[in-house]
Amino acid sequence: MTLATSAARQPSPPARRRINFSALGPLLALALLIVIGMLLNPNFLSYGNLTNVLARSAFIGIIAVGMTFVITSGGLDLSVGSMAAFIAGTMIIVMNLLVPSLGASWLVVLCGLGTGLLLGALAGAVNGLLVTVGRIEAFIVTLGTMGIFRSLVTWLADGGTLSLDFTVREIYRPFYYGGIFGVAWPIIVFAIVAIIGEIVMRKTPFGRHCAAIGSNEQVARYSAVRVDLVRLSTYVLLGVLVGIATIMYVPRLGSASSSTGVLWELEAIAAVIIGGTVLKGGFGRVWGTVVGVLILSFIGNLLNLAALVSPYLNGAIQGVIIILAVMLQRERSAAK
Amino acid sequence: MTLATSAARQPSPPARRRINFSALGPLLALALLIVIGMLLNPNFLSYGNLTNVLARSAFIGIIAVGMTFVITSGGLDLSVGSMAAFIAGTMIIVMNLLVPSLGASWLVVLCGLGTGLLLGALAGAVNGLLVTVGRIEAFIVTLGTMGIFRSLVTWLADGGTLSLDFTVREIYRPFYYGGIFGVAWPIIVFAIVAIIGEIVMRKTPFGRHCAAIGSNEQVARYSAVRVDLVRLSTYVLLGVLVGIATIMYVPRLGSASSSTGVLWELEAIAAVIIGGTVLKGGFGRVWGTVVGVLILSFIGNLLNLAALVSPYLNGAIQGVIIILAVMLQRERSAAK
Amino acid sequence: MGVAVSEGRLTSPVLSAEKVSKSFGPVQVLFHIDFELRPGEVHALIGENGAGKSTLMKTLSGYERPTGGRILLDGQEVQFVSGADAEDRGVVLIHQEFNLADQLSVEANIFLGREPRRGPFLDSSRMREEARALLAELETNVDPQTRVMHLPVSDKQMVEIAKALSRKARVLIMDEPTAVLTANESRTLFRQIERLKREGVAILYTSHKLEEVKEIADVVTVLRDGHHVVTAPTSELSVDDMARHMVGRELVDLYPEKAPQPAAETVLEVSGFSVLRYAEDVSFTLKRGEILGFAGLVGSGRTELMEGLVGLRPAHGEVKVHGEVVHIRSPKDAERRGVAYLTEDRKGRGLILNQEMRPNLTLFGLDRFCNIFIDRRREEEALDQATQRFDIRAPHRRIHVGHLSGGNQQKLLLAKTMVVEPDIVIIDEPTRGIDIGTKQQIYNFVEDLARQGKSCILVSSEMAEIIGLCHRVVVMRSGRVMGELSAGDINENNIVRHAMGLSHNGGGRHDARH
Amino acid sequence: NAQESATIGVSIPAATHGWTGGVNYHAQHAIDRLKAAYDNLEFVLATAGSPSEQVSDLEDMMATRNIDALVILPFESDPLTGPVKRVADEGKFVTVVDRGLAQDGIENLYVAGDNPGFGRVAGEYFRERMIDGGKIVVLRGIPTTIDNERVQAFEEAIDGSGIEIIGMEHGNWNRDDAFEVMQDFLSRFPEIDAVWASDDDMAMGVLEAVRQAGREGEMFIVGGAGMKQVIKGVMDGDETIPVNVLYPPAMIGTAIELTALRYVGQVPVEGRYILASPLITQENAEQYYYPDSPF
Ligand SMILES: Nc1ncnc2c1ncn2[C@@H]1O[C@H](COP(=O)(O)OP(=O)(O)OP(=O)(O)O)[C@@H](O)[C@H]1O
Ligand SMILES: Nc1ncnc2c1ncn2[C@@H]1O[C@H](COP(=O)(O)OP(=O)(O)OP(=O)(O)O)[C@@H](O)[C@H]1O
Ligand SMILES: [Mg+2]
Ligand SMILES: [Mg+2]
Repeated sequence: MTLATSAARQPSPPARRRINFSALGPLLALALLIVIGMLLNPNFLSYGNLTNVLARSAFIGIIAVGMTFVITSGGLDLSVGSMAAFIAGTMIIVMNLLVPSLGASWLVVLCGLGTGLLLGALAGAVNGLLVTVGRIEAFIVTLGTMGIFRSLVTWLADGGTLSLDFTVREIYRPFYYGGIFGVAWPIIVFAIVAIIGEIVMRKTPFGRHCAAIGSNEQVARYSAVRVDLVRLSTYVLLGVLVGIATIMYVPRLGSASSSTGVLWELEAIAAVIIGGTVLKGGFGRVWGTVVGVLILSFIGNLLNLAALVSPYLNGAIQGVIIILAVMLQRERSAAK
Repeated sequence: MTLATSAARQPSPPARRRINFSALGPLLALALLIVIGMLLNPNFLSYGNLTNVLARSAFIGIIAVGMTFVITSGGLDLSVGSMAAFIAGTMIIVMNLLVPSLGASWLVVLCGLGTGLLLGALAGAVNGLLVTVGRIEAFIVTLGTMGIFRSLVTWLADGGTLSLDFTVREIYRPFYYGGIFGVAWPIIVFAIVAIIGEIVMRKTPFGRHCAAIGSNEQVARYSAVRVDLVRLSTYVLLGVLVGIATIMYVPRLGSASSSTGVLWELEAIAAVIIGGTVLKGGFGRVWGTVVGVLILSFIGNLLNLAALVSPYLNGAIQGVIIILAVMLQRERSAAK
Repeated sequence: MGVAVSEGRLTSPVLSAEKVSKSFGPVQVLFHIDFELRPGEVHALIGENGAGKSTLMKTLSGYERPTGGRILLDGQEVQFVSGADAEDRGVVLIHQEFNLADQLSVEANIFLGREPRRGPFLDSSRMREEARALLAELETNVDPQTRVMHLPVSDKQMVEIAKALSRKARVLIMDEPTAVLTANESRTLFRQIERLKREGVAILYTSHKLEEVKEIADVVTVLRDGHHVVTAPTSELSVDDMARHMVGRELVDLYPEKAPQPAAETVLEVSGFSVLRYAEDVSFTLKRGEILGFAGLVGSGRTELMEGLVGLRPAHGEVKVHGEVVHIRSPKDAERRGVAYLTEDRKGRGLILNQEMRPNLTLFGLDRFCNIFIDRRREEEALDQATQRFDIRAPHRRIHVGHLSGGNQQKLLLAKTMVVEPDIVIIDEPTRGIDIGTKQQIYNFVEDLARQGKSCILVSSEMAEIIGLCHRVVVMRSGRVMGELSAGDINENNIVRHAMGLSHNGGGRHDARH
Repeated sequence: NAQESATIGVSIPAATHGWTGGVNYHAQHAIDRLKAAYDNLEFVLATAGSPSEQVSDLEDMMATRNIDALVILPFESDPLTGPVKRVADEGKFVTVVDRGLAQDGIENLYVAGDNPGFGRVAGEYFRERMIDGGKIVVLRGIPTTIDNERVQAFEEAIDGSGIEIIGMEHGNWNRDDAFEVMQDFLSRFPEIDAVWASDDDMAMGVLEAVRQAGREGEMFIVGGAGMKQVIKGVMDGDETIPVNVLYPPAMIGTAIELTALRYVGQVPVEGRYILASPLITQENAEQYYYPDSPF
């Protein structure tokens, strides 16, 4: 007694196209920034400047790639900046301690690298365990560990600055300033991390599970996704990436103090959101994050390129551009 | 005919009890802190110390009450600290400008207050409009305006500190330092704001609508809730409350600078979450926020009252206590 | 009536329940249920809304732990740790509520948690192929790449089914799979069920469409108030028997007397109305005391048209309420004009699942419950009235709406819409997932409204509902009105012809079933 | 020679507290003044919120602005040493202000405040004034090397004088923080004879807390850096804040001017200019009072 026939429905094409357009958003904003940069200063696209900007965006960039996974799965990590400072401080202490016995050698640097990665994984695991096993809001957990890591590095440095032994620094220096084929190492590492991140997000079960958990934890759990494990992994992954970022950071400045990495968390999260990842979880894209990081870096660079206004207003211009960049991308997608 | 209709009429005891217990969490943490405080220092519960702690928590407290509404309806506001600094700066400038024409009088102070409230409402409206009409993520909008407000105040102060005219200051001073029946004004205002906030959240359509929007925007829309209007209102409300907080803040030190209100946003959000409001929206309680604010204030007070360890580690202890406080509340509710 | 195990069920049960009980806190939902499921058999579980069907199914498939009794798999006692654990052992459940991650694609959802891999990577091409094949078997045109949130409910249901089929079940449990499907889609599903049955899969199935049960089930088990009532071969039970067992009393005619012919007064006049991308140039009128049906195939744009009318979608055209031209830009405007819309998507758009019944009931038209503050007492009274009037059955009144049984959610949604006492009520698929007894109550309720001089637009894909209730019927196809039927012309044949777009070119081939 | 055009990069910390605010003000003003006076000078001013941002600023100045000279007030010494050295290695003229680099011989010109001196002068004042010893509390700045140097020198200066530091907390060179810390010190200690606030912003916060508690007569407060309000108070013979220790943010202006001289004057200036941290008392306060400065 019901309607017996049903017209064949076609899959709706507009939905598809819409995604593509909104995806173009951040890229468009980036392109616009680059054009403005070129107009402001002919040196903007010079090899030197590009290398500088890309290399320095590598720290936040590497961290933001990890943050993309955490946010996609519905989490958050406010502790990354402090964590980086803490890892940098500990790495320096370990390397300095090893110099007397091992001499200033590659071995010392290697031990430093190991320390960085290990600590990153550990710190990430602490956050992850408190969130998953402890069942505490990620915001609170990482706000807490943010304070803890920051305090620890201040305490380790006795309120001052921890400096890497000068001879070790010379060995370690090429990690930031060197490169191959004229491409600086941080850029290479960032690119590798970003590409792997993008592949993991799109092509592996892990990435898919992150999105599923962020979208609907209950569904993920019902579908045999090991929710806690995946969630824990995102934090550990982020921790390791903070470790890698710190490994690139230490040779740049050769020191760590309580002001190291301040506000990196905000920058990393902002990059992720600008890139189109949803803050509440469920959808994330690594390449968007990369674009977001570049947008933020180029804004800073642009402000140095042309002394347009009082430096006091830099923050305001930055704010306006961030809002505009995202608005641009929203408008485009709304238009479709 | 079924287990239902009659049973439906009595409130079931188990559900009730569970809610009560989880609700007790933050209160318990607060009680514990107070006991520890009493053990550490007999002055902890002295009238003077309590007045100090409560009065200074009033700024964050008043803001956090507004933040509860924003977060409950699924939003976020990172700009409140900068907004407070900007409002404080403008209020001071306005009052100083009026002194020559009006003389140092109550009238000047009143104009200052008006400026504060108006600016707060405006600033909140800017955030709210960008979020609702502009359809930009609240995180991005308020990250942007955070930079903008902060820059503006730095620029207004020419990098330095804006100081209120000394004679006006004397008239204005009782706003922070005065009180009635031995209760300081900031405490009274905070209490009033909190009580009204709690009533609005629980007893008015506005509060209901906030929770509905935060839970499921679609359902709210289909239920004739004017989603954009409500959302906009939460930001304006928060702006006005930031204005009120600033009105209480200015007479305290009589100055504003670029360092005013730094990190207030984080503290306010943390208080809200510690109080049991859900970061992703849908459920909020104002009294929990008040408890959260008090917890945070007492932690800071305790650390100053008892020099337990290296001051470098204060941040770490703070972090641990925050995590423990929330864990306590989660454990209790899980146990039931 | 005791348990009537019939002869002819020779194979031993693959999954069975022994004295299974289930309580949520102090509320007992299932009482000592005995139950057997055999390979190659389609077993239907029927009962009123809230009888415990979904709960029993979840208990059998590991999503809920029984609080008493045992569950046996192949004669061995098992304790499933989780739904996933049960799935690993071949017991798969299709949930009543959708169990899909909205932001993920169809394909990602189908394979979620069991993705085929090639090395460390997802085997995308295989997934795409298999997803396509599964969906093709179900004869849906869903693109595996679309995100689930863009899908209509019936397609979501098909994706759920595809997901379950992909799990290679030995026992397939389906909780009201056909509630949101069209007859055609249901038919495809039944073909799949036949196939699985031949392959020896045991199938447990529930539906409120008793004809359907009669048609495809081999055995029927009836639950009432959490108690086992009867188990019998379908051949031994007529549809009326089933209904009688479910409700515990004799059911009179399903459809009430038609309300008296509407007055001449036109309360709503819509002309040249279009909703962006979904409906074009729609015109119709509604009279006082009239029940106007909207029929059409799924996707014909009825829902969108109605959403456009109440300001939920961008739309343009002329709308007159009580003769006055109005511009309705939001549901609030509509409500002020006395127009209310009841959505077809109760979970996504109708109810806030993590809140209690009271705030849900009063959310729409909350201003009726407050002077300055919300009057809690008045709300509680309204809830009392609503539970009575709509027979909403909840274990206790502070239950989260998400924990209500599907049918009771639907009733609550109806109650919520009626809180504003609209003059013109638009109800979209009001009886989805509603048991036969309650359906009758709802029909009576709608007739009553008409008798009281209210007007009602009924959008429904249940042809019988439209025919049984409506004074007049508008038939839509692809966003356009194809025709209007009144009084004596309202019959299945006419509706189908219009819905298929055959009326203009003088018939042609229509409905092969009749 | 005089007519050659030159670009001078100026890199300073962002205005996040009173003293750096003063630095910003004086830098801006020196630049405005010099630009107006000399057509051939071009300036690039960059403010940084962290050491690593400051390094980025240096990189940008080198890569895109072709600076000829750099005037830098390093955020922190150690992390900036390498990057500044690279600028110097490119043959740029480098002026370092306030915070010395970790390696000697990088800069051409060093205009410095004396951080240990800052703490020592304050300490010596306490020693003189409190001959019989007494109980004091100390508010420290943001945990940094500068702060460590100051506090260490202060502690050394009062060592053996019978002055006891009964409480020491970080006020982060911030008025609000200092206000709250002092409130708590006041409830914690019934007897406080003096406060070393180690910074004028913090001194203002401390003063309010003391006023609120009504204990002005009981203790004196010493800040530092030379904020105009404080100097004014010292001039007027304030009892509660009787003296100040100079640490002038104006040193950045001096450094910029000295650097500019190289391109407009005949005599290139090089070497070390250490600005002492004198004690400002009622007698000499007037010469340190700049009513127009924001600081
Ligand atoms: N998690 C839960 N907590 C409390 N009560 C629950 C929960 N889940 C189900 N119930 C209650 O158990 C009873 C049986 O619900 P169930 O969903 O099994 O009914 P049903 O037979 O499937 O009804 P319908 O036909 O409406 O889907 C209902 O009264 C429901 O409110
Ligand atoms: N092109 C499309 N893209 C995405 N969703 C669509 C598209 N077309 C229709 N839908 C969805 O299909 C569902 C059913 O279509 P619609 O509501 O227009 O038909 P209807 O006549 O109301 O049918 P019914 O209510 O019986 O499902 C709606 O939920 C709608 O959102
Ligand atoms: Mg059910
Ligand atoms: Mg529909």
